[in-house]
Amino acid sequence: MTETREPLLKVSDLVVTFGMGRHQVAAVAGVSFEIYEGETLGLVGESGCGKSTTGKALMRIVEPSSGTIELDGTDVIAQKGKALRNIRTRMQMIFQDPISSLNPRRRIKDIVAEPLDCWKSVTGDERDVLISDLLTKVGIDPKVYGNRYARQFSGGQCQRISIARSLAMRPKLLICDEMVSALDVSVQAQILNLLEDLKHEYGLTLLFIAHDLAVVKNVSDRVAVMYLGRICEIGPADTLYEAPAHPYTKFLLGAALEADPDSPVHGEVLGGEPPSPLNPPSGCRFRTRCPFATEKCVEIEPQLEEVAPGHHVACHYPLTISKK
Amino acid sequence: MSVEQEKLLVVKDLATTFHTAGGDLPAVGGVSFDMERNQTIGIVGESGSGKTVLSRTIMGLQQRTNVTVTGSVLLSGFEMVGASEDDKRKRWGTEVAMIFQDPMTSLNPVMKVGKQIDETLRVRLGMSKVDAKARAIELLELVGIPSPQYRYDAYPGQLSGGMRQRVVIAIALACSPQLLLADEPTTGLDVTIQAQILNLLEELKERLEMSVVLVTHDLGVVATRTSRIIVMYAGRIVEIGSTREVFAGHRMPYTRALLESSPKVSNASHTRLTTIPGRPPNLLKLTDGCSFAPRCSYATDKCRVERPELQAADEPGHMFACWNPLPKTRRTVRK
Amino acid sequence: MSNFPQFSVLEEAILVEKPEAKEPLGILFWICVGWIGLNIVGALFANVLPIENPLFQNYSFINSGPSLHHLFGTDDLGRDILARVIYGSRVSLSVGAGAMVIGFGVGAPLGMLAAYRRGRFDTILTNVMYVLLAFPAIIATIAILSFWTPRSLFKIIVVIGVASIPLVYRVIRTATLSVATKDFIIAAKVQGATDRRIIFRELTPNIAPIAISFLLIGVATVIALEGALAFLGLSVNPPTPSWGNMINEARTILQVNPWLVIFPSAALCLFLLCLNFIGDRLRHHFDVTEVKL
Amino acid sequence: MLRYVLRRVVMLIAICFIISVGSFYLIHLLPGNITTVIEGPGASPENQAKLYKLLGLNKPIYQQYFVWISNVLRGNLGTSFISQTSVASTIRAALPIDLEIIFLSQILAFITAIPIAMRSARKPDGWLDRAFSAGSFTLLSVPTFIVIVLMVLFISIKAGVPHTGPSSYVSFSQDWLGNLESMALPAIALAIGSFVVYYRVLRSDLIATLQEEFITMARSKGLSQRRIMWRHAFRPSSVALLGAAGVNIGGLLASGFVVQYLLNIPGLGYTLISAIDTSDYLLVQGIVLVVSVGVVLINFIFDFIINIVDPRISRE
Repeated sequence: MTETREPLLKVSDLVVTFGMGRHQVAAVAGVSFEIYEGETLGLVGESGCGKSTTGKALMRIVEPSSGTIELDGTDVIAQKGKALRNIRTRMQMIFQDPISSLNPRRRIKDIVAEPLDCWKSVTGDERDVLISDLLTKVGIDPKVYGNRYARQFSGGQCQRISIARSLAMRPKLLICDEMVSALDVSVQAQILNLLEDLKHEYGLTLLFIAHDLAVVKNVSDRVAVMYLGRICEIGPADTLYEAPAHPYTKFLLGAALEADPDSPVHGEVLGGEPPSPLNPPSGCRFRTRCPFATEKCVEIEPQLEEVAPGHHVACHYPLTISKK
Repeated sequence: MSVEQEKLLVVKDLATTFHTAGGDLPAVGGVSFDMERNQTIGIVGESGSGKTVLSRTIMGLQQRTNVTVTGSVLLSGFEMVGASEDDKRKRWGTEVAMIFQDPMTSLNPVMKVGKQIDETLRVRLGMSKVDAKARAIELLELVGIPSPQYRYDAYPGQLSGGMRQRVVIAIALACSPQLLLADEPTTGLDVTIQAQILNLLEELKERLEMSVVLVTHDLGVVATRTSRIIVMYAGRIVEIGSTREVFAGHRMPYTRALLESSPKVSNASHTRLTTIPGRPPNLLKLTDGCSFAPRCSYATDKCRVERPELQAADEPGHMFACWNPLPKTRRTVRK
Repeated sequence: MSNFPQFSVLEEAILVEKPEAKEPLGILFWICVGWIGLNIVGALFANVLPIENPLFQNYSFINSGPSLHHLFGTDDLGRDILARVIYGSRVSLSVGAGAMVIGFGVGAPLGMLAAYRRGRFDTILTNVMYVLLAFPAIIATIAILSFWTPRSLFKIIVVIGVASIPLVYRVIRTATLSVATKDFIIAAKVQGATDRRIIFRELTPNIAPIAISFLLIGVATVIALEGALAFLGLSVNPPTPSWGNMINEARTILQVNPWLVIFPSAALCLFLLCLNFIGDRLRHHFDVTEVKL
Repeated sequence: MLRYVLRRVVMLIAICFIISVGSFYLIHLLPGNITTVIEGPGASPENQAKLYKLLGLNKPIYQQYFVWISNVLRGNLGTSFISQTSVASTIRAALPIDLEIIFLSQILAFITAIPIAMRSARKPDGWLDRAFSAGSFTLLSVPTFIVIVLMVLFISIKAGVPHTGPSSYVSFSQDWLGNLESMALPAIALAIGSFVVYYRVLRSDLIATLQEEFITMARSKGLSQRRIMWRHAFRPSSVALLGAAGVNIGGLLASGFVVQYLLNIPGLGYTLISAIDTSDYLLVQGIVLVVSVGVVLINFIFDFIINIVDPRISRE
């Protein structure tokens, strides 16, 4: 359905390594995906799978070791100095920890105005109007709260301020890195709804990184599942959740807890723990925990292959699509 | 009286107040409930609801300075509130034990994990060094730690989060307590590890014939693993009942808000979430009325001035605190 | 990721509508500030104050105790102790201020840059500083001052100042590191802020409280060190008075005239106490968690 | 662990090398002709030649260093041209006095600071804690050289306690009891300075440790207060204490110098200051070298102990 459109963001073979020599870890080991204009791609996985590093590498906050990132036809990796700072304003990022992402010693209207002040794009009264407008949009009264310091706000409010700041330069792509995981359920719902509203109003494209499967499904059009630095499955949200093709996705969904006493009693629980990224398994990275693994999985690393329209999976033995 | 003695835990009018620089902070206010043996109950609430403080007060673990505890906690007939540290200490570990939220900080970082287990065995049960070590290795095996002989000599920093939480469980179970208080035992763990730990707890509960109090913010954790649920808001119980009844026949608007505002895997993507405005109240500035009234769409003037007490619903054991409860229809959670 | 910032019950409850919950500075703080101010004024304007010439020897008043005429008494050469204590503060103050100007002037920018930039620059510099830090600075100071003759105020300031650079570097680097890894620094980068802007707008205001309280404690340490050096006869040469060398000169006539020890000692200790107290209060006030030194 | 120790040993060697270069170069800070400055203008030509040979002064400076360091490594620190005794033997005679003062003062400081800090931390803001916190904060601002002068003034002179005043030093081999008496004041003066530091560091670290979840965990296991304090809280906090003690050692030596200087105790400090006064530069150089290397070695040992106490550190 999206094949005819040009992707807004195109990532191919992205690799990010940390450390040196024997301690070298490939946190992201060859990740490719595309995000089309106006859609939300969810990136889900457990801790240490490299989902956050992928997000940071897109912004060049961590330097990718290899691979290409193309935003709207511009090569992000080739940018340097001012051009790099400039391209960063076309994508924005919201962080996990709402408190630490705002400077505690600045007033919130200055925090929201920071990008404008950096670029001197809007100044004077126009700037003030824009800031008030942005704060109002995210549900914070600029007259009452504009002059307060960031440390006086609760987690949910801080996240609203972060959103306002990220929208100031009218970016095309918004990367949300675990942005609701530190919030209470009732506040989380408010923020998620706000994000959906703003996405339509500002015509945003979203990369939504989270560990919570239910949250990711709620906001995403398509979902990519990561395991140990690689994408193991990517596809439309509803189909992927309905009929996961990768065994890991299936176990992940099986482990997700539904707030419903009538929900089916949990099937098989995935045993063991993810291996160390210092020393990833040969072949398929999931084979050490996979009940279906064979010799082939040890030897050959599976590549992403299309199993249904727009649904790709990296597994030698994808689960049958017909199975519910 | 004799009925109460049979019960494992009877909590009556329990209140915990912290005396802070900003004034008195009623973290738990007037909580009453009781618990049978071999039962698992869940305590659910958002941050600031008092669920963690409640579990620590039941255990009697709060520090002595700047805290006032009133009411009563009868643990197998023994009054924990106001008991001396020595009397409480005799019951800690053997009658009631606790698992903490963050396995990163709840183990002593400079002590081998094996030593942390057999310390309990030696001090509390008077075991010899050799016996204690053998038992500690058994316990490590019981909680599903691979190659326990080898792990016995590991420091907490050398284990993953899931493994550490297993060690914490092993320590808690060392003196076979009758009641296990688990305070957010899986928050901070990955989904697949969380499932492992919850299954382990359930299995051990059956095997060792314990009772478990599962304290959590996540309704998914308690939905299928508890027989009763307590919903807390601003330090008070707002609804209590059998798990099924609380999920399907809840009467308190807050319970509904909590259930409906969390996204569900079974819902289609882009399902609009139902939200309640605002956030949990400042405990330093509580009013006389219902604490939830400022966020509640059913609130009336009465709600704002008079606090509702728990009242019985139709099903025995199901109670709620609300002046304008939701109608008595049975809602189906699943569509 | 696995470590969610979980707020404890108490914190979240108070966090909501948190007022400017700063610990008040208290009246003692301002008394200390006043005392330090008084000392600085005294040192600056010693020439115009109605006190005697500290070098003037009045042989008719030798080793006299405190009196109306000589408030603190006189020493064995009949010099006015009050005048000598006030003039003596000049040495302590200039060493304290001068050495810290050097220490912070070099150490602080290097520490900030290293922690912000990271990479090879940080690795090399930190290792060099680590080696220098292992070097016993006090012994080195004594050694250099004993060889680098003739001794002058300038040399003392330079030696102590340079010796303090590695320590200042480490404190500032640690402090910067704790701020530079916060998300708001990354957020500023993401908005396209220049490094300059991040350093001045985001980093500096957050490090300043730590730096200021450490600076005050540093000044106190340096003044105490200069006192000890003067006591050992390794600071400015007599007859120029300094608190340390006054105590040194008095030690041989302790029995005869204890006032000669008591007044400069009291002046020095009170000054140090005030500095330490101000530094300590500021740290509490800005809620700076103790940076491990 | 092994890797960590190896790394530290390499570091240690590097630091000792830098110290030796620094000590060597000290002589060149002196203005004018080195032999004249060291031996005075009236030095005999053969003495001058001897010094020339010892310092290798006719060679380029890096070669001079090698001449000098090879002598030093063989234990030859030169001969003082003032007392005509070898620098090494003078140091050997003085060093035990410094070690004794430091040893005594540290024992005193630890056996007072640890129990008081433990009690303080158990009830922060209790009367004991308030008293000691305020007291230690005040003492923090009293330098050792003032402490010792005041002690001499009030204890030896005003109260007239015997064997405590200046020049009352008795050597250990002569009369061990008298030696201890004459060492009492210096040891106590240094102990006060160390106590203040150790008490404050241990107290604040203990208070932080006692807030940790693993302490609550230990309580919930039903362990006694005593066991929790010593087994669970003290060990992690002792890392901070040992760290403070390691950092403190340089200052401690310098304070020892001050004390010896005032009381005329013939330790390294007294010898050093007299040598500076008499311009006996070879002796000064020798003492500086020995003391610096000693401080670095002690720091190394402390690092090693800290590693054993806290296994997290070597794992980084």
